[in-house]
Amino acid sequence: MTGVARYSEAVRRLFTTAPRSGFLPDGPGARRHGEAMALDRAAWVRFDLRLHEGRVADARFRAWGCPHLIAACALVAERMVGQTPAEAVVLDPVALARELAAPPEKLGRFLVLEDALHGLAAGMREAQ
Amino acid sequence: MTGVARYSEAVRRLFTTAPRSGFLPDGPGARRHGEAMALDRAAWVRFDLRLHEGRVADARFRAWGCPHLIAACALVAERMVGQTPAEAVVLDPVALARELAAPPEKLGRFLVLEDALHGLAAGMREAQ
Amino acid sequence: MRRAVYLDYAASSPLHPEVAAAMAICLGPQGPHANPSAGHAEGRRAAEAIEQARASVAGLIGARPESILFTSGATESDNLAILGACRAKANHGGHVVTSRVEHRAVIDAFRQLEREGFQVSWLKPTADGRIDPAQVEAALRPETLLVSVMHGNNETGVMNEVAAIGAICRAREVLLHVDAAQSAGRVPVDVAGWNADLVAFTAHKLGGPKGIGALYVRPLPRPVLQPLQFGGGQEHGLRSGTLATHQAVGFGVACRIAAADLMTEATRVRALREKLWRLLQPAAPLWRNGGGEPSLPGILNVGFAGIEGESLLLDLEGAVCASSGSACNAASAEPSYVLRALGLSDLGCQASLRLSVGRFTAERDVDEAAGAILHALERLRGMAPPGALERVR
Amino acid sequence: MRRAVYLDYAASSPLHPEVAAAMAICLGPQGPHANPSAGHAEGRRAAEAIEQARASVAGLIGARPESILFTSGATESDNLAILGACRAKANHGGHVVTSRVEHRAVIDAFRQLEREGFQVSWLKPTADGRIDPAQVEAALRPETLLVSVMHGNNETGVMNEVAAIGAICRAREVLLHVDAAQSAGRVPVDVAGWNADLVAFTAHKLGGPKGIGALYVRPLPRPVLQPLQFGGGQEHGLRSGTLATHQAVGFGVACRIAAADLMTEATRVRALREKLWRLLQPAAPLWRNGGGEPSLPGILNVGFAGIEGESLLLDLEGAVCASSGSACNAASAEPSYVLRALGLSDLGCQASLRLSVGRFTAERDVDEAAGAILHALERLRGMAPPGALERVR
Ligand SMILES: Cc1ncc(COP(=O)(O)O)c(C=O)c1O
Ligand SMILES: Cc1ncc(COP(=O)(O)O)c(C=O)c1O
Repeated sequence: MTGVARYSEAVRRLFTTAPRSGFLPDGPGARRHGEAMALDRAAWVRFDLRLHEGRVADARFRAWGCPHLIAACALVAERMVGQTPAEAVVLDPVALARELAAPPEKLGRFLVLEDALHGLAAGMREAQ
Repeated sequence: MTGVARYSEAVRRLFTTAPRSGFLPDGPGARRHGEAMALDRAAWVRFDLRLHEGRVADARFRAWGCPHLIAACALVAERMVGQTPAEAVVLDPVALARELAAPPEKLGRFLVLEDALHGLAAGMREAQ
Repeated sequence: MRRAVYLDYAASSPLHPEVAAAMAICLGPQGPHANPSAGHAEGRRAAEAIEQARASVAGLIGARPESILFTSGATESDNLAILGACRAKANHGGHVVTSRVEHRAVIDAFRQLEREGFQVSWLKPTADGRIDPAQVEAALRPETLLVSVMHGNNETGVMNEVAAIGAICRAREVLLHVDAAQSAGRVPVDVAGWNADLVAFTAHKLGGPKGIGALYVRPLPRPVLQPLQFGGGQEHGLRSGTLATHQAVGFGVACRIAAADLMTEATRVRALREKLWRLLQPAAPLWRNGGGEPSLPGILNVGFAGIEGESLLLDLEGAVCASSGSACNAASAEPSYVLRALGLSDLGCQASLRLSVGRFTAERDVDEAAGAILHALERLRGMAPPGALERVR
Repeated sequence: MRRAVYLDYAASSPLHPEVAAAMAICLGPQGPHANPSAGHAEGRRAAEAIEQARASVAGLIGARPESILFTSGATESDNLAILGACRAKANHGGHVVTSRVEHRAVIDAFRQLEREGFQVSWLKPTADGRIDPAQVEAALRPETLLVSVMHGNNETGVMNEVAAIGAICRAREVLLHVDAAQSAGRVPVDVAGWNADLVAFTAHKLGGPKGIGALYVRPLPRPVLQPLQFGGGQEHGLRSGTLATHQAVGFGVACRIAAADLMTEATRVRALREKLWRLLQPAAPLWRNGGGEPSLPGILNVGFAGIEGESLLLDLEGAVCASSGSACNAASAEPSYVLRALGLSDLGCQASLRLSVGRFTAERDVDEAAGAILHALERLRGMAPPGALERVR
């Protein structure tokens, strides 16, 4: 009757390689960021984007939290690139949690990730 | 905190070889016997003696009971031989139990052995 | 020198060499030594070994792995089932049913329930040692919480119709606990077919290591249990304490081996037992305690007129390892309450010997043992006072 | 490929090869396989092996063999001591004392006592994680039945002045139970000097097998215990169930080995731990949880600002096996109640790592582990949002 805590292969790979973590390099276009923090839920997420010609030209994340959260941020940052700003900030946290096989008690952290995207969206709206 | 039930070397030897168990062979002199039974105490003892020239010339025992009882009967029968009838029926059951390292709960059986000797004594008195 | 023939499988079964090998690997330098509760890779390796074992244990009794809870043995399993279910249901009393021929682990758990204010109906076995399902039905009351009946008896080998009892309990929504310590791995056990809510068994009766057992807990509806020991929350919080990886692994292998040839081995063992019974016939007057069918294949309980059991066992020393009464209270000289419940006299109990055969018993062992027993009986009866043969039985 | 450095000795210690060898012999074809309760020669051989082991276990803590009761581990020992002593003394309540930093096996046994109507005084540790004997004294009432305080803490390694607490309890005729699961075999344990009535420990923390533990029960005056499980009457009726010979033998050998070089090994292990702490200094800001003396030699609990423990552990996978919080509830993500009781914030708990070294840890392991940890910290901190280093601590 013991549960064996596990990470999916995707989570391991994304956590270990952490593609698009860190600082956004310079480049043409506008820089935007969105950040959300809920320390009591053990999640703190920040996205940095460069918009160019109506698309996300580059994206970076930084995160403090569990491996599932870090993997999710990496995945979201990866998928943003090439999307329109409107597409980039859309997220179904439940679907993402399912994709990464995150245990249900971690959904709260994915909502923080969603909040960071909302912050990003707000920043982009203001800039328009 | 486990107690390991054990038999002393003497008990093992006397029980295994059971000297003087069985039927008393024929011979000169008078035959006497004494018997005591306490089935609820798991003991049944019988001694058969041949008295000749004022001494126990031969002795046999039969017993139903535990190894300590059988060993005790063998020891008592052995010691009788050569004794006067009066000596032969004297027994200190407590000393005997100690000699054979019998656990205290077995003392009751040694008292049955003593009863058999009393029976023997009674029989010898009657015959006098 | 040849070792004594081991005819005490009902007390404990020798470890299967494959079990020993699997445990040795587990305990060896490359084994999973970490705490199986630890989240790191080494901990998960241990947890995986345990889950694999759990699947094998479950498989033996037709259960799903999630329904198996590891304990330290059938004593703990029985207590957790009985005390755990009753304490969870009622703080101060309630009615429960069991029999007079259960193992002490069950009897004494019920005695504790009595001290805690529960009312116990103690069923008497029929003359052949069985608990009649109709007796169980008659004992049930509207407020009955639990029935506990063993599958196979550890002294006589007599088996109960657990499925019939299970049907009755289910219909009345009363929990059924089955002590299957003697039967699991020796005859088919089908917890679902029984409608059992709780089933206890132990590794060391089926070729596994001592010190690990299992409690099957029915999944739907799942009975609520109050733990016996509280702590780290292992086993869904029902049995806290670091799981012993090597013990679980050994238990698992033993269950897999037992399941693989259950029926052929049961047939072989049963034939050996019957041969032993035949070979002992020259020792008449003798009788068989609880010899009716169905029975566990390996247990033969015989009474020999005119014999005292302790002396018989000592006479057999070096030749045969067997047991008078239950091994669990071999230290006490009290006559077996199981045999007493079958109507035997105290003397008849004292004259009885439990011979139990199992996986590593060969024909030759049975031949040798019978010879040694006949020899010992002759010597002891020859030593007994005249009349003992008639009076002691 | 080199295996990950094992720094989780506080969760479980790898089996000593000599222990494995002794157990393998026991489990092998010539081993004592019979039930140690059986009266026959094979049973006695098993019982003798157990009694020899009991003497070794007793020797480790300065007790007599008769005072040692074998259990399935420290969880059971703690529960038997706490529930057993209190239930035996009072059916419905009474006052008992323990602390907020005990192992779950103790905490949850006391929670059960609360449900059974007992009143529990939960002592708060001092800032350095210790239970002040004066606090214990202040908590005692005329109706206090039992005090339970651990010797060495499993998360921080902080040690309590058990002898001072024992003197207070003795003077007031209150039972003292000590959980020595982390300290037995690692530092000297002297049950008589402590004036302890009950002391729990477990084999797998000191190089023995999982699944066996011991409860020391003071001989004079002997505290009365209500068993947790009832049955065959083994262990003086206090702990029924077939004794596991190979487990006891392994425990015995482990105790003998631990006793043989207790002080030199404690000194070596302590030096390794302090080296590890020095090697981690470049990772400042960092802090030590409960670093004061006296302490268990092998436990280092460090907090790293800006770090989340689960990610740190995954990052270390393949390089270091360690634990965040107590291994026993690694599955739950709740912050450690022990660290919380020391005044740490939830974030500070989450930023903490328990590194525990032991018998088979070499200098090279510590060097390697420190390198891997520094590397992981750098990567994770580099990934964290700006400000995390200040906010998360
Ligand atoms: C029927 C039955 N129940 C329970 C037990 C107890 O098993 P264990 O010794 O593994 O606790 C036994 C064996 O001793 C048994 O035969
Ligand atoms: C202080 C303390 N007490 C009790 C226990 C429980 O020990 P076991 O897992 O052997 O039951 C542990 C270890 O898990 C411990 O560290």
